[in-house]
Amino acid sequence: MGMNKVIAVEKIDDWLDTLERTHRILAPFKTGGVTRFEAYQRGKELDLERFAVSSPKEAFFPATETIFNFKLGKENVSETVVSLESQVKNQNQIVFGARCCDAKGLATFDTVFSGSGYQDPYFKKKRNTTLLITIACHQPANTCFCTSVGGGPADPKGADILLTSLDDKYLAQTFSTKAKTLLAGSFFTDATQKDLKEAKDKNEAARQKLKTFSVDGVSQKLTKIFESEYWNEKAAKCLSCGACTYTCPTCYCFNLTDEGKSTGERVRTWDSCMFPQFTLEASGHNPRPKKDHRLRNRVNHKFSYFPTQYRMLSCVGCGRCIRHCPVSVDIREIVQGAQEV
Amino acid sequence: MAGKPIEMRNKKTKEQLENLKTQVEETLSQVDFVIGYAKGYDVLHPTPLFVRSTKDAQALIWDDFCINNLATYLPSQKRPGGLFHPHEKIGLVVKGCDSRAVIQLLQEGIIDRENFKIIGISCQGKVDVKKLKNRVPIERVESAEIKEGSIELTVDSRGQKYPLEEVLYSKCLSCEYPTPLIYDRLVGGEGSLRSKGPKEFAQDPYHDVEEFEKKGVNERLDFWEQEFSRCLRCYACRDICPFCYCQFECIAQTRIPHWLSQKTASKENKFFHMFRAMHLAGRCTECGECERACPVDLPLLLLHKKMNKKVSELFGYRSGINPKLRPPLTIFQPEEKNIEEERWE
Amino acid sequence: MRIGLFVCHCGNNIASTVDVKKIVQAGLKLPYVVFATDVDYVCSAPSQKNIEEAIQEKNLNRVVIAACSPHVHEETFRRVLKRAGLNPYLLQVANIREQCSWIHDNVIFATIKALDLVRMAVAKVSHHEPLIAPKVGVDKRALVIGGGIAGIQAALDIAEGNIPVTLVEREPTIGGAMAKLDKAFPTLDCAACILTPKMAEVNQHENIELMVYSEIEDVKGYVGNFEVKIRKKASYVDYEKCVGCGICEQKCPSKASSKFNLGRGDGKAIYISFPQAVPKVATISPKHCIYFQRQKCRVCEKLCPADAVDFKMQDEIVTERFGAIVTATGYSLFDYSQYGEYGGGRYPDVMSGLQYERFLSPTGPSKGEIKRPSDGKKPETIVFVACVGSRDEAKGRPYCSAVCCMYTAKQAILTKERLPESQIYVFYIDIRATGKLYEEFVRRAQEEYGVQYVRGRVSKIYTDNGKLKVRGADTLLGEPVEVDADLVVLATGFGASKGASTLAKKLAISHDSYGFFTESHPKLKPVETNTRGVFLAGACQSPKDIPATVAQASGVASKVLGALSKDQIETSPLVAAVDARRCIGCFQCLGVCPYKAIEETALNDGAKVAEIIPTLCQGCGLCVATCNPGVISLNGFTDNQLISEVEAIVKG
Amino acid sequence: MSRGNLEPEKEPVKNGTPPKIIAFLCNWCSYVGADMAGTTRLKQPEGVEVILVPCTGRMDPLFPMKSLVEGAEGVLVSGCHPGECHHQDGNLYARRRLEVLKGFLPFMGFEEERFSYTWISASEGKKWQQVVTKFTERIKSLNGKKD
Repeated sequence: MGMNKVIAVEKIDDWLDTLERTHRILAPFKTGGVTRFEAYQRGKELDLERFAVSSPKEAFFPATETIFNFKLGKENVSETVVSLESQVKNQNQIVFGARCCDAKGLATFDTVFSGSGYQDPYFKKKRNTTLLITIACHQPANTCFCTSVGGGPADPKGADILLTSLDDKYLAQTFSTKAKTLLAGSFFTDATQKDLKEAKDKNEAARQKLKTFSVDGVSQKLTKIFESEYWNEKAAKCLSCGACTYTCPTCYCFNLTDEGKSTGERVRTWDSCMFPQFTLEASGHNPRPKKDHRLRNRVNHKFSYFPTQYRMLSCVGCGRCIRHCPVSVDIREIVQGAQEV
Repeated sequence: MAGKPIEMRNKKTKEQLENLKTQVEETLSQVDFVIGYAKGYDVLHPTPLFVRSTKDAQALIWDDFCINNLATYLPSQKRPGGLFHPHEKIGLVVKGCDSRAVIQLLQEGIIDRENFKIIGISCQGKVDVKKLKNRVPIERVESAEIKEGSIELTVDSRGQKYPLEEVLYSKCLSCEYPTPLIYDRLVGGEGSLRSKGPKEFAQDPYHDVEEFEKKGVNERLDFWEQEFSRCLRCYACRDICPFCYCQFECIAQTRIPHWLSQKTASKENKFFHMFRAMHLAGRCTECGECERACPVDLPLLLLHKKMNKKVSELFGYRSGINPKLRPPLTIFQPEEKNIEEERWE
Repeated sequence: MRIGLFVCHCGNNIASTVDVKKIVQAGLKLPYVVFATDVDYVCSAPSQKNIEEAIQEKNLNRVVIAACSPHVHEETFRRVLKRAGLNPYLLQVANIREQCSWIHDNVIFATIKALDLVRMAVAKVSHHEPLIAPKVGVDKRALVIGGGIAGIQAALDIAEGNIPVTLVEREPTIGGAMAKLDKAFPTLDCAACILTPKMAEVNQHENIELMVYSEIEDVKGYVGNFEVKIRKKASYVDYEKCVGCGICEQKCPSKASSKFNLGRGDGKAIYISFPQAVPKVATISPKHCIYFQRQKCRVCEKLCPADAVDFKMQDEIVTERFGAIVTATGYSLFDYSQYGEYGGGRYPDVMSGLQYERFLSPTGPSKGEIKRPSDGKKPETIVFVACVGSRDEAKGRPYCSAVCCMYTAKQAILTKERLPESQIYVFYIDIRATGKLYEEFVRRAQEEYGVQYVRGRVSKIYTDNGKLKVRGADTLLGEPVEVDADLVVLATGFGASKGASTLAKKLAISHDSYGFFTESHPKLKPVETNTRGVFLAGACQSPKDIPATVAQASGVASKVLGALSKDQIETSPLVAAVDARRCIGCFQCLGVCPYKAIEETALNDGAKVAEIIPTLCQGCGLCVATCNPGVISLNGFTDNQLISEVEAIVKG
Repeated sequence: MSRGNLEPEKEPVKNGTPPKIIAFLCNWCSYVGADMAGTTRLKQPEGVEVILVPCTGRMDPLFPMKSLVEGAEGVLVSGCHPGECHHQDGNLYARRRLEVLKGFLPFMGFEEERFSYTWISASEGKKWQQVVTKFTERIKSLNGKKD
């Protein structure tokens, strides 16, 4: 059974300081007017109120990651030899201040990168050394729809520790054995039944604030309307850029390229199914040349292909794809609209 | 509060909306669809609406937040096979600043005048949602209304008020063309809006560029180093730009030629934004959509305004004003008035 | 990828400041370099043989040669690769002589730089693709522009080589400036006597088509395949019917100044330039013709026995194809009115050398009799002034016009023969008499004919009660000189012919700031231009006398015959190409191409894309830099090749 | 800036090393002018390394931009004089593009002196020596200020 502790709000910075000695901490900081997950540094403005632009997937699936460095050398004169050298640093990490939807997004990555199929060593090493301290969401945004996709503002799924704000203090509940070690130390006192009750009520109040719509039967319906004109209408205004996919907590597509000539590196970088180059084949043929094909694919992936294969939605309802879309394409409207086509 | 004089500004906006709906319905007969604005996921974020029937037209809105430069959808007519709406005739709701983009696209010959109809609409300046975002958690906004020269928002059921000149787009504060420079029909009449619009708040459009130019070279280097470290390379700035119509073949993502990798290192991000500014030299009409679209709020308009300032100093050219002029970097003069050869003696 | 590196000592030209051995050692460490050696003289025949063997033994598929400038031996090394069975364009030359060893002293830094240059070459060559030079057919026909002695000689020599020639002349008759001369130096033969037989030969030669009173309207295409539009100007006289009887000219009531006599002496609206004109036909000048000006008269039409006059004639555009083009457009005289201080244009008795030549000529205005234009009297004292509009920095004419000293001496001798008791002065700076028998000729003028040569510039010519006062200095005596002259002849220098720069634009050849066409190489390729298939002859390239002109004309004929002797010509493969799949159809490239080598074409899905005609493209790369999506690539200078050079420098 | 994999016995004199400058020269005029400076043995600093381009018209402003972003200390571009371009208009388009680039680079944090373009004909070897020497001095003075 998990531990339940309480920590005063002003103690949070000191707690992070002690954790920082043993862990690399990634938390939402405000720089240049933008709240985003960055490495902890004393004095940076921690912002737990606003939503971070992109999700904390940076911690275990960074936008740019060197797979290995290569160097073309010479054994003897006449043939060139490639020496590879890859170092994946062993680094304890803590993602502090993620929302419950972000943590739930982690499940998609676990399924894909270290599920039943191929195990991605780069992801797994970081995943096993990363702890998530999520924070319950008491003021969801008008674009949030976590409750419609099987989540909730205080759903502990994927989290090691769930903090629930109780005005001047936080309730800290652990959901994994490793998490217990983080709650040692003088910052914490035991939580009282009153604290637990208050937290439960606050979380329930937050849940009420959210409008929930049903996604039953969406997977099958999406398959049925694959050829429909519906997608042309929905994609009419889309610009086919990568803002939705690069800020999404569950998008895991990437590109592998070799950079450099005689010395260089193989590097993994984010890629987006919304870019036409994503499906451009060497022959020049592109199975998804038009943006309605691509938008249809993105929505189907989240609500049809992934659920059919892994029996879970790969959308966590964080609403980033809606907030950061330059033309406000709304995936909720597309999914609900699909059910009536 | 009956009897209270309705805000002059809102009265104008409402009249324009009614007029807009009829103009759009009339245009429907000449085009395949008309692009206007509809209500988005909240009051601050209108979204482009593709009107194909009079029923669709009812969803049209017009208010102080309709900011999208819809001209970005025009270049798609040119190429069947690849881009958005090959060979369809498009109707477009176009504000003053957007109309400069339409004219520049005509100057570049990427669109044909008879393939689209412009419904011009004179504008009183739009509210910059990012300026609101820095003041109040807009993701929980419930209502927003203009009253006596200020905007009143209710967030978490608490009222907030800000004077308009604090929250309008900076481009609106120095707007020179509140009435579109090109249109087939004009909503809201031209006469009454001949006044320069919100001129009374006017600032010199390039004051921010001049401020930045005063900084030392290392200070500027560090500034861009720091800003571009945030760039995700999602290419929203490129894909929303009316002039980046070669977005699907962009050299930011090709291997032949291989100018840069997809690594999000600050140096590579900087090179991408620098060469985009070069490609837009003498073309960008400063609509500011790239800055609005950027998820990490990079000061992109500053880049392109600097380039346009340089181009106007060198060639006295301002983009998207005169449809007959050819863009400055597609022509040359045997003797350039403002370019002296460097002296080496 | 198996790259071979050959580093040249060039005797000690390179080895003196670049440690060649160290370059070879370091070169062997570079990726994909599987063979590297140093060579004493890499361009020598034995070394070329060694390279061929190395290519075959080590089965190299890329070659880097670090030696002198590619401008010197790139072609040589391409032939080496070809002989070794390797595509000649899989080569990159690193210039470690002119741009490294010769311009540095510090051996360490020079060696470091040389290695950088080698690393750049290796990086670039690894991006080179095999290129095949496209072959094109050849239209075995030649165009000669300009019917002066240069054009006539070139046309005759080419025609002798059994190549059909079209000779286009803008005046109604061929003959050019030489036809205006009375005698030619140094032999004093009658210019007409040596020219008219050649003119007649041109007219009768079955391989030469003569197009007079015509100009070049537009030129398209490339070596072997030029398409030229020629404008046959309306002469209002049907050249087929006109027999040149001259009745029309006699009876024509109009008044006009004779263009052939350079404005000295009157002429008619309908005229035959000069008695020996070829073709001997009349032409109407609308500017002076009473019918064109006031819709009256038409006397010539009534009187013409051959019924050849036709006032309704229109300009006609003819399009013909040629394999080679020769420009022989001659020169124009410097406008001496720019010398206000010499009274040029104000005093009738001050004239240019060629105008005076017309007075000497029997077909001239005074039928060869030397008279003062002002009062018709015989002049007693005649002054020649040399270097008018030549060797004069102030007037923007610093160059020497090569022929004025000689024709001044000739005119002095001819004048003395006709007016033995006249007194002749020649004001000169230096006498340029470099041709065969030239110096002896000038010496005769001075000693035998007593022509008074005064070394010094003329500062002023003014009139004083009917007398022309010529004030100058005699720098040998070191004192001012003033001569009362009855007649002054200004030895005016050469300028480019009128309209030369417009013609240069049409032919895509360049010209210097005076309008003289630019030859490919002043010493080694004087009659070619940098545009393949376009050649030069005569004064259009620079001022020269008739012997040099005729020599160049025959030279250019051999060049043309050489070019047209092959059935197919290889054009350069270093041209640009569009990847049609990625082209977005913005056509900015089409807008900038100086050679009009880019056209709009459509893919099967209807998308309009750009397409480059490889044979029209000259490989300048302007479209490549204009194409924002980088869809056009220029063989030999692709973006990735140039980027790899940049990265080789910066990343080391 | 590493010196490639050349391992001379002793590292060359550090402060004496001339700054590395990339020079893009057009094939018809400036490259020949640079060769002529060579044939007449006009001594020049050792840091300038030439990249041949067929015409300044080929000069995409992205090349100098990429060179500076990747860390080159200076970039020079030179071609035929306006009006004498072998390909007619190449240098006239280049003049506009490079002038715009020259005005833009300082804004992005590159010292103005780091990029320059000029016109050198096939016979102006002397001028090329002068340009290269002056430009290297300018870059040296910049580096002097920096470290």
